Amino acid sequence: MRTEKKEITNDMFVAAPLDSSKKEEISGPPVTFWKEAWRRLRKNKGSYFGFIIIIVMTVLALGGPFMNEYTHVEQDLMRSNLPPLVPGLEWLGLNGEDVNGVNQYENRGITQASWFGTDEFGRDLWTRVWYATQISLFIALVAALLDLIIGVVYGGISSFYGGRIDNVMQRIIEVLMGIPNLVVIILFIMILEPGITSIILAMVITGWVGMSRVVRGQILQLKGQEFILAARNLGSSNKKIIWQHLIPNVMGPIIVTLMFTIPTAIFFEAFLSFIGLGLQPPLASLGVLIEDGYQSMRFFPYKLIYPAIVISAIMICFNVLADGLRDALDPKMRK
Amino acid sequence: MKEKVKLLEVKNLQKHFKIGKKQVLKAVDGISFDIYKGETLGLVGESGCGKSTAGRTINRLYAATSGQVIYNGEDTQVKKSMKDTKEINKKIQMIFQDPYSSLDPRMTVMEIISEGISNYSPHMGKKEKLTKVHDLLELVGLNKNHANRYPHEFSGGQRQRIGIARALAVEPEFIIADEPIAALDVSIQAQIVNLLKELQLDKKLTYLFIAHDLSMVKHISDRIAVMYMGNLVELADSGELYSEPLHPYTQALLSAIPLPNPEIERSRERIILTGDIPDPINPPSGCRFRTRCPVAMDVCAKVVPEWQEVKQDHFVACHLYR
Amino acid sequence: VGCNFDDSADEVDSDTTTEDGTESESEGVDTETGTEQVLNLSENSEIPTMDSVHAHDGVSFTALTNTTEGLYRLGVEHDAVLAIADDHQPSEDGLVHTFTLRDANWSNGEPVTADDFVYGWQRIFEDTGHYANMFETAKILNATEILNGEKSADELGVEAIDEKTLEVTLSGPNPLLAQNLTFPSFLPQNQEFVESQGDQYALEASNLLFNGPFIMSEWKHDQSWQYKKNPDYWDAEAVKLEEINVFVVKESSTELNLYETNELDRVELSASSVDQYQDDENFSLVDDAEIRFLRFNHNLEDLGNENIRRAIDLGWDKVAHADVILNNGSKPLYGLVPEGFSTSPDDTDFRDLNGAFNQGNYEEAQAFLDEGLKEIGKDSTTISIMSSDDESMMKTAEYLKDQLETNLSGLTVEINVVPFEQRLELEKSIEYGISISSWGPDYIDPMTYLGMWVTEGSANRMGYSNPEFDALIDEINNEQDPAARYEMMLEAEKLLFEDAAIGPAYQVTNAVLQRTNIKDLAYHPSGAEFTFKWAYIE
Amino acid sequence: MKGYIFQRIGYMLITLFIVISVTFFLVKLLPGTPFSNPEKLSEQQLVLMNEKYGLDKPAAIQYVKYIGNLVTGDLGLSYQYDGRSVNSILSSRIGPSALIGFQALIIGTLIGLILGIISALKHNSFLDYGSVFIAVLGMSIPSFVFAALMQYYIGVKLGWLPAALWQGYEYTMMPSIALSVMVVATVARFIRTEMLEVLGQDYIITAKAKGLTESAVVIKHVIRNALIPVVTMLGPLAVAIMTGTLVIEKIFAVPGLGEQFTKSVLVNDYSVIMGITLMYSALFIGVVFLVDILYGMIDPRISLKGGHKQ
Amino acid sequence: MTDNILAVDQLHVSFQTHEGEVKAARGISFDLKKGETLAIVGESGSGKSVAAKSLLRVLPKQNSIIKQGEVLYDGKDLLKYSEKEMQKIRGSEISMVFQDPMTSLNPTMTIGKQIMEGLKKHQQMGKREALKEAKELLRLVGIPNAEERMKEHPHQFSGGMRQRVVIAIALACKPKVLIADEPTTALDVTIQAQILDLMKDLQKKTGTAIIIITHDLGVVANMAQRVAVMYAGEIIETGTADEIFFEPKHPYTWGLLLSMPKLYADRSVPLIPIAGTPPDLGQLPDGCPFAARCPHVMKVCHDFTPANTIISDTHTVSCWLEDERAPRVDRPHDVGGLIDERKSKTT
Ligand SMILES: Nc1ncnc2c1ncn2[C@@H]1O[C@H](COP(=O)(O)OP(=O)(O)OP(=O)(O)O)[C@@H](O)[C@H]1O
Ligand SMILES: Nc1ncnc2c1ncn2[C@@H]1O[C@H](COP(=O)(O)OP(=O)(O)OP(=O)(O)O)[C@@H](O)[C@H]1O
Ligand SMILES: [Mg+2]
Ligand SMILES: [Mg+2]
Repeated sequence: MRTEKKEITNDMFVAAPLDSSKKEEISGPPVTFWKEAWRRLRKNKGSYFGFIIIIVMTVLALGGPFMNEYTHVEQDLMRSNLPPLVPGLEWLGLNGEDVNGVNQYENRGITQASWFGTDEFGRDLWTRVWYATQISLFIALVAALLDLIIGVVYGGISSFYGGRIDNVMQRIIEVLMGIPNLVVIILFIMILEPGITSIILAMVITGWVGMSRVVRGQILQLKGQEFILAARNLGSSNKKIIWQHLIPNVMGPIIVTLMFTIPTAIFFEAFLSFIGLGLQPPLASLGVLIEDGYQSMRFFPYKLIYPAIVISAIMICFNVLADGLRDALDPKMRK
Repeated sequence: MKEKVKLLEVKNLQKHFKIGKKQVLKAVDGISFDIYKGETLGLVGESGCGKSTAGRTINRLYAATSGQVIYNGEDTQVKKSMKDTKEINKKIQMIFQDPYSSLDPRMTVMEIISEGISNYSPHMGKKEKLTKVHDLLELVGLNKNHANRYPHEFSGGQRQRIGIARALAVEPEFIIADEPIAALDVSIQAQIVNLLKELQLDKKLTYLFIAHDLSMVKHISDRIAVMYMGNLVELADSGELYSEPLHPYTQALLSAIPLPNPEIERSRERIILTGDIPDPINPPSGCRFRTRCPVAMDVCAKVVPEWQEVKQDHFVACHLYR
Repeated sequence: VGCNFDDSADEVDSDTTTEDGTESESEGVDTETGTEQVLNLSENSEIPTMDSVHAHDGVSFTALTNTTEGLYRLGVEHDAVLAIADDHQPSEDGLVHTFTLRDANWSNGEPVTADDFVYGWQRIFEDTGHYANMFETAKILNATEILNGEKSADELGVEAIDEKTLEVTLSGPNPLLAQNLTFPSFLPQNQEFVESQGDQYALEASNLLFNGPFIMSEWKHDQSWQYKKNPDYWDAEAVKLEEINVFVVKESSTELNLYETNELDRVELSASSVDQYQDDENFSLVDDAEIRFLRFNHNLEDLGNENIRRAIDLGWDKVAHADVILNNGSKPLYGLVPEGFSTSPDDTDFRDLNGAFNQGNYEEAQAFLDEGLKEIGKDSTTISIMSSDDESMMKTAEYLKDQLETNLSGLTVEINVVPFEQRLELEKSIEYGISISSWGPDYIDPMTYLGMWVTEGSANRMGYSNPEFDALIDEINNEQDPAARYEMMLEAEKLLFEDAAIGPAYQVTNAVLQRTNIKDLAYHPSGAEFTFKWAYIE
Repeated sequence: MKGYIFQRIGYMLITLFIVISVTFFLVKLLPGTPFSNPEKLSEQQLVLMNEKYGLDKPAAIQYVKYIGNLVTGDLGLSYQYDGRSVNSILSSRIGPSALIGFQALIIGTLIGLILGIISALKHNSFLDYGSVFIAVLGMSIPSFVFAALMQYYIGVKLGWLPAALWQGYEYTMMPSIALSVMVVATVARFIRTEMLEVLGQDYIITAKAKGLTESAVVIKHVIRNALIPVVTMLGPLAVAIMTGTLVIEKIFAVPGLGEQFTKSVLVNDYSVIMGITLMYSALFIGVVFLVDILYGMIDPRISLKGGHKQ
Repeated sequence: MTDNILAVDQLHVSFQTHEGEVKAARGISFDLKKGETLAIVGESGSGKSVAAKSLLRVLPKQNSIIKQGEVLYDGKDLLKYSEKEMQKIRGSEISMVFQDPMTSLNPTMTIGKQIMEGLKKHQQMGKREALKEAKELLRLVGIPNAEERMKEHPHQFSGGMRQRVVIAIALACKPKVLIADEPTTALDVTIQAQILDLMKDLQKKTGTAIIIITHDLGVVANMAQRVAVMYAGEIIETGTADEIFFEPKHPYTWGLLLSMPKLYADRSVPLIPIAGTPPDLGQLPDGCPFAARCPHVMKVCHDFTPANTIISDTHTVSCWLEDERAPRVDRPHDVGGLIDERKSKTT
């Protein structure tokens, strides 16, 4: 079929030169592990979509509060409890009408629209939702990073040195795991007084254990791999082995774990807000907004809906992204 | 016959692993042999018999439980200054079995090969290093511009060559090759074996070649040692071992190899061993092979057979040859 | 360990309550009108204790006063009405009061005697009851000394003359005695029964004795409790309700849902639900006597300055705060004694008589602030507002911060939210800038608000001290003539505001959904929250 | 096996002891005292109260005394509920929590299993995407939002189930369902991954090559092997449920442990905090222990003999 | 042709992957006679397992497609069978043994149950009957103490024993065809010898036809009467064992033979490896897939797929060298060296 164009001619039956060097050639530019993983991630539509949404959300969290003239603290009781109004999107229900169908903007003669509506203080919810997202992300990110640092150091030391050190360190972890983290977190928040720092610290107190276990498991596995033996054999110091071989190779699972920790932390913060251990006003996280919205969800559903959508979207996206990353970074998937 | 100079002496080497609290796995349990300069010593045995452990212990990747490894007249197992340790480390290099796990997936070929160079000659310039890596790549039949690629871009045989280049980078005298071809296809195995042989001539290398594929071992080795459950059972010149195997295990092993020749196979009488390799944690008493040995005697269960030179350069551990 | 729903318990919501039970014959149906005389309510906490000696909160007080009766009880109009006491005779000098008890029985058939009162009252001191200070307030002889450990409990000024005659001696004349005696701390206890129960006393419905209009027929801890009409009550005729069920529900939105599914007959609305229900026929605003105000820490350099305090008091929009933020009918407060709480002997409201203090515009406020700052030699100052983690208080704090910072230049505000317990702790030790505080009356007289501000008073908690004020309070306490006393109380409040000692915020009103057919359900500003005795369903 | 169990129980007791000790001193660090509540308590009274509850003694002595009582099974008296023993509070509260927790676990696991299995068997189909979507959604909506919506729509609008309270069996349904959402999500995702993993194994092809029907392969070979690792999830799930009960109980007015815990922390009811912490830890450690034993029993590859896992 | 129990014709199988279509089998044709042993040899990734699995249709459903071809079993095309009919064939008519005994047994089911499953299904045996039969089978494959060991789980067995169990399972219903996909690759030589011996033994007893897949030419020589050599998804040469070993026609087959060390040959003779690596089945070049590695490559090889040339009744090869226009290329001397070895050998 594909040969139809050409005829088989007699002169084709002569020895063709066999270029042995050509056979070892690899076409295309060198592909680093990360590039390869990135390429695989891009192929996974769900995860890639999640990734894009996370980027968009992050941008909105950082930039959203500046997209209108309101600030997240500025109060204006004249504008209190305005339903969402987006000029041009009235048909979507964003028409400034409350649940009774009264257009509050017309009713009060207000012309300035609030896209997500306003709260009882007349603060613009668009601004507040994104500002809250920023805070939630910040809390989650810092908590996850602290988890990471402690977890990597602890898990790394435990597994790298092994033997008795490992044994003792693992016993300690076992005890830590026996403490219901909820109890510890609540007690710590109470002791440290509610606030960003204490929420983060409280979450980290038990949170790092998971990361350390991941790191330990990975390093134990890596330690048995022949390239580590090879490095030893080539006279590389422990320091070099840790930094050049172990750390880059555990990065994958660490990132995946991190991606799962972030949404969990966001969720936990929301949970803490709900049971009244949240942030100090006027700081607001998504959890605080949802808690607030929950109280008035009957009459002002939009106060609940927007932060709830944002938190759910963040959760979904991080989870999907983490799933995708796990596949993309999985050595089993490599040829 | 060329002059034999002992490069490495292994004396009663033992390596025991602790399993759990009480149990001990005697992976290598007192093996002794010499390796001469420029030769290839093949080490064969079934999976789990302790070949890799022996290799790694000789290379001090594992600390020996007891015994000596004398390299060029120096005992490598005793504590030494950093400098001396480095010096010996440099001279003994290793090639690994699994071409996938033996290269760090996060490093370029350049980084992998130059790792040893920068450890042992930290002052070497960048350019110099690059030339050296390029030379090495060409030496093992790869391309210069492979240097900035990552392991996952290569096939198994190519990776194995990268592994060889890495070992050669520090200019060793002695190479322990731990089943370097086991994971490769037949057509590729020959590439690697030929490469190793060429390099040996070129660089005057000495090999300890570990394998379970007897035909390949025979092809590459001057002498062959056969191992069974942590012990050496026989050691002889490779020709002699094949033509005149003494230990019943060696005999069985040889007869078990299927030959790529239907005619021979049709007529061949085989010694088929019954039973499986016993649990290494609770090995049989006396001679460890006795549970599968077709000619086992009463004494085999009681007395551990001695490692003895029954003929010139032919060692065996069996009660049959006392 | 069961699942805690007792199957033998009557189903509350069913229409068939009549078939069940042996305790009451007419079972919930008012024979005249045919309507079920059952009331379903909620509380947001379990009854902390049913021992009148230890009771210290509204839930316990309500449960106690409806099942146990003392000398007096609060009437529908929050007036003191005789209860177990049939007669009350004060002596000439007002120091000795003789009570004659009527024939009433405990639920075990034992008669209620004067000894029961003596026992119950003395036990408060022996057992470190929380509200022993009510005896001080009531001026019962030796109460202060006993509290200070100088005298023993049996020296308290109360004595059983005979089985039905109780003599109470005061340390000074007390025109409010009847009012004070309605407080649950003054309930009787049957010594024999209490002692026979030992540790177990008051832990379960079965470890209790009742002599009031209702008995507690069931107490499922943390979950619900039930009152049934007490057939042996001396005034049983007046009692119309047959059964009252109270459920523990902590979320206000859940309460509302239960109201909508007819499981509750009365709920208090949170601010955000008011808009939805304000046109409902069952909606009403019920005044409370609780006030919210700013406690200023007078020990601080800035807040110790009268001008700065006044500037803060003037510097925010209390009307908008009450109307928009609270949105539940609460009224801005410009004084200390809330509106509708107390009337003078000539029947004018205290608030009307004294008017509003500290009203003005923001320019004036700024002027005061500038003045004050000059006096302390600063151009600006940062104050911190402490609030407990209560929803409405946090909102007040947020609003205040924004208002003060926008309306007054030179003032920066920080918010410090702490758990309720900690707020009290910090208030006691006066470690705060401004604390958003609340105060509910212990008895119905302006003095319950005014008396606390004397120097070193145990409820002062802000370092306020004005000798003139102290002297005036002392005088009030010794004044017998109601009119003169009232005058002095008005004067005392004025003095307080001349000092701008506190910053009143608002007077609490509750937005309530209560089915309209519920009548005469008394909701009291102090002590017990409800009296069910006269309530009925139409 | 016996040796192993004893060793584990030993570890558990040590862990529990450490938990108790740490909490004991943590609790002392809580701001405020248990008695600040009644605003009107005088100094003298406070002194008397502290004396009565032994809070006037140094922490170390209180600790020794507490541990002493604990050994005899006495958890002390509650501060907020005058005179009630912590034992009685716990015993009345554990029932509801356990019931809804247990029901949530059962409902959630069952639905999660079904979703996960369908999703794995119909890999990359719409059923799969649908199940995954439900699972991810279940993990992404805060449980209190979900509970509130359920209460309003199912309880109030539709009136299918009681909106709240704790008056009979039907009252347990909504809290259990609300709580089970997260269980469904977790189990479904986990099962799906495990199933896919198992489906790719050689022994599944071996089973197919025996000529077994598809359903026989799935039931006898796939599900069983995929389910074994699910047991390991019971521990984390129990913890998640514990966290969940805190809000669910509050919303549905269920007289359970979680709800009590927050309250006790807020009012500094030391002895109740301690009691609940003890309870939670014991429960949690117990679950982990049981899971290990169970795992050892249902997975033939693991032997618990000789004091270590092989 | 009538004694063909199995005839595969022009089988094409592809996988849908992220990287595009992988053509794992490209027009495979071979046949199997009753009671004989056919070996399929080839490098890793040449499509041996795919070919075997597609006979039984046990390829992963999600991404594999059998594009065309026929698998005639007893004259009937298995590819046209419904899933239900296929289930009747699997295990009872055709059964399969996989490479890795460690993973091809269900770790959570007792050995006994796993053996009995097939018996119950195909032979409609009751429990007791099946139990007895299973014991018998275990004894047959040389597992002592069968009664006890039936109750054990796979992890309690060594590799060699597991492979025996797998063989017992495969042989349980006395199938007409046994497909063994690298049954000994994961095992040690001494154990391999046991297993191969066992298979031959059983074949003698039951008359089962065997397709053995391997890359070890030694195993081929030991077991097979006929051989098919696979390269890059195609069968490039088939013939009897003697034909393939002593008169191979395809340069790839030469290469395979040359790159193997001869146990009884002089070690100074260097091995002759095949240069380069096999092509990626996702991006196959035009023409002969071996062209890039072939020492005798011609221009035509790069552009045109060689046709199948019939050398003898039993011997076919796909190579342009067999074309009459091609220059004559001698089989490398050393391949014939095998024959010398045959002569020199004594033992
Ligand atoms: N680090 C270790 N800890 C404990 N036991 C080990 C360790 N390394 C090897 N062993 C055990 O020691 C024995 C010998 O192992 P070794 O890897 O040396 O065998 P081998 O002959 O190289 O086998 P193979 O051919 O499979 O590579 C085995 O039973 C193995 O399980
Ligand atoms: N499930 C699958 N999905 C995608 N590609 C597959 C799948 N199974 C096999 N392949 C591809 O098909 C080709 C042939 O694979 P196959 O397993 O048949 O090789 P083989 O000859 O059996 O090799 P080996 O000797 O390694 O077992 C390989 O390139 C492989 O990547
Ligand atoms: Mg090895
Ligand atoms: Mg294969």
